[in-house]
Amino acid sequence: MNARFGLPHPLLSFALFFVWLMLAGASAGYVVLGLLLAWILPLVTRGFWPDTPRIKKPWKLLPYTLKVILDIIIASLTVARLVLSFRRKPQPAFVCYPLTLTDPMGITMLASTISLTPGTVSADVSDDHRVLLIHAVDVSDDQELIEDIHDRYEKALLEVFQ
Amino acid sequence: MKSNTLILRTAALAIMPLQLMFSVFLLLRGHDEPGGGFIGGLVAASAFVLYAFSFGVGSTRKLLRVSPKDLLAVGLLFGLASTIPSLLAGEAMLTAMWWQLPLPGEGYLKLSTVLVFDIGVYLAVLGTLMTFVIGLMES
Amino acid sequence: MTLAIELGISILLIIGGVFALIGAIGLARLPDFYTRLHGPTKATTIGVGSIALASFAYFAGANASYDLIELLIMVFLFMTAPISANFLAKAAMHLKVKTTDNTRGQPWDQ
Amino acid sequence: MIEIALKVTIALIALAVVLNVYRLIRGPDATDRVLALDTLYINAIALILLLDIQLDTRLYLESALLIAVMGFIGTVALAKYLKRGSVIE
Repeated sequence: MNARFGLPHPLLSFALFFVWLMLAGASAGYVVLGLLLAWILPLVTRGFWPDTPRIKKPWKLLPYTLKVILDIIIASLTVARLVLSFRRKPQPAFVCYPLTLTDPMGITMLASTISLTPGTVSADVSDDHRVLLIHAVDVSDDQELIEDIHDRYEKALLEVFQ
Repeated sequence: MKSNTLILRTAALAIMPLQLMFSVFLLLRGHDEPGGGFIGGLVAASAFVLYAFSFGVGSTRKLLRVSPKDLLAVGLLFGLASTIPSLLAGEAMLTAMWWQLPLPGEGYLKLSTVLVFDIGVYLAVLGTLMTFVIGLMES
Repeated sequence: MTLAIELGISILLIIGGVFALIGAIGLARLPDFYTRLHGPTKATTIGVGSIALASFAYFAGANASYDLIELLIMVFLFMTAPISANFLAKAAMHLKVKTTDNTRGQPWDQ
Repeated sequence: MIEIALKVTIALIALAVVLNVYRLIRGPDATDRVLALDTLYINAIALILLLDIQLDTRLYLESALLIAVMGFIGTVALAKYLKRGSVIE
């Protein structure tokens, strides 16, 4: 495809077009305009994004998203129980999580997932992008938490990005 | 201090195009519903501000391509240009003029001097805010 | 609107309100900043998400208008909430905000 | 039925806002206050959505999205300010 006028980020273009339809509705003029914008915006801003996301298998994101949505609902219930239980004091902890993902987009998605799922908020990424600092609100075994996150989320994300 | 902004950078990648889309949407629906050039320009400026947070001032200047002051000037010119059709038609200045172009399918593409004026406001607001922000960054 | 849809919307609304309130209670009574961070990121986000869903269902059911802006609000909130939480945690670590006594592990300071 | 649910929800959110304001005033750290502000704007979005249902109009939806966009930028700017002492380096 022609490098100057092609689609530098087809996924981004698709997402933009979808968002435009969500905003404006599907009348004829707006659809044409949305297609134009979805084509032009990535083209104009291309080259200013140093780290282009490389999503290899986008279709694998769908089951992942569904799983995360389920976990978010469970997460809220966990937080609710924690907040409303007056008797027990929670046992917070900082946990260092060793990353196997290398893609920046993947790390960001993993961090966001961790923040939205039960009892954990990702606080920081180390400078060499190898370790993620997680604050867990109520955890008794660090190793168990690390393995849990690895099995539930990171494996699925590794499949998407590699 | 070079800080580690990996998460903000990738988030800005995802959020900024969304904001630009939203700003164009607000600009275009401004005729008879809430929205318009001013708030559209504000959202567009916020997108560039987010970019500036994560990538610094130099790349923001490059992303804008033109100096923000030029944007401001072009916006004012657009505002001025929107007065010309009504003057040519012998009406009072800034009287709204409307054209309707039939589209394939049903519906009309509504063109008006109001839209031109709105685009002017959009560019002027974007230019003003970016002049502020870039000035603050570089001071 | 049928009774089932009305019931569904009402339940979504109440769930949303309860979760938003739980987030606020968490913000008000948990012991230190890092634990307080958990309430707003999870409970409040899902509460508002639920209310947005209820609003979408209401307008779809009441006058069959399928604007998807509510869903966009939801997506946007779910995208941004973890990022603001991450940023606030970083700022707190930089300012060396106190943790509760029984916290295991150490925050970093980069 | 929706009307009752709506009133109850508005009351719940209002209570949540009061608790947020309590945290906003009480502090103790600047980050707590920023967190309280962050939660406040999210609750404001909820109130706008509820107002939309109450008045049976879709006029205010864009403003809800607008608050979401601007509030996020504001929180990021405040957090950056707390961390760095300046908003942009």
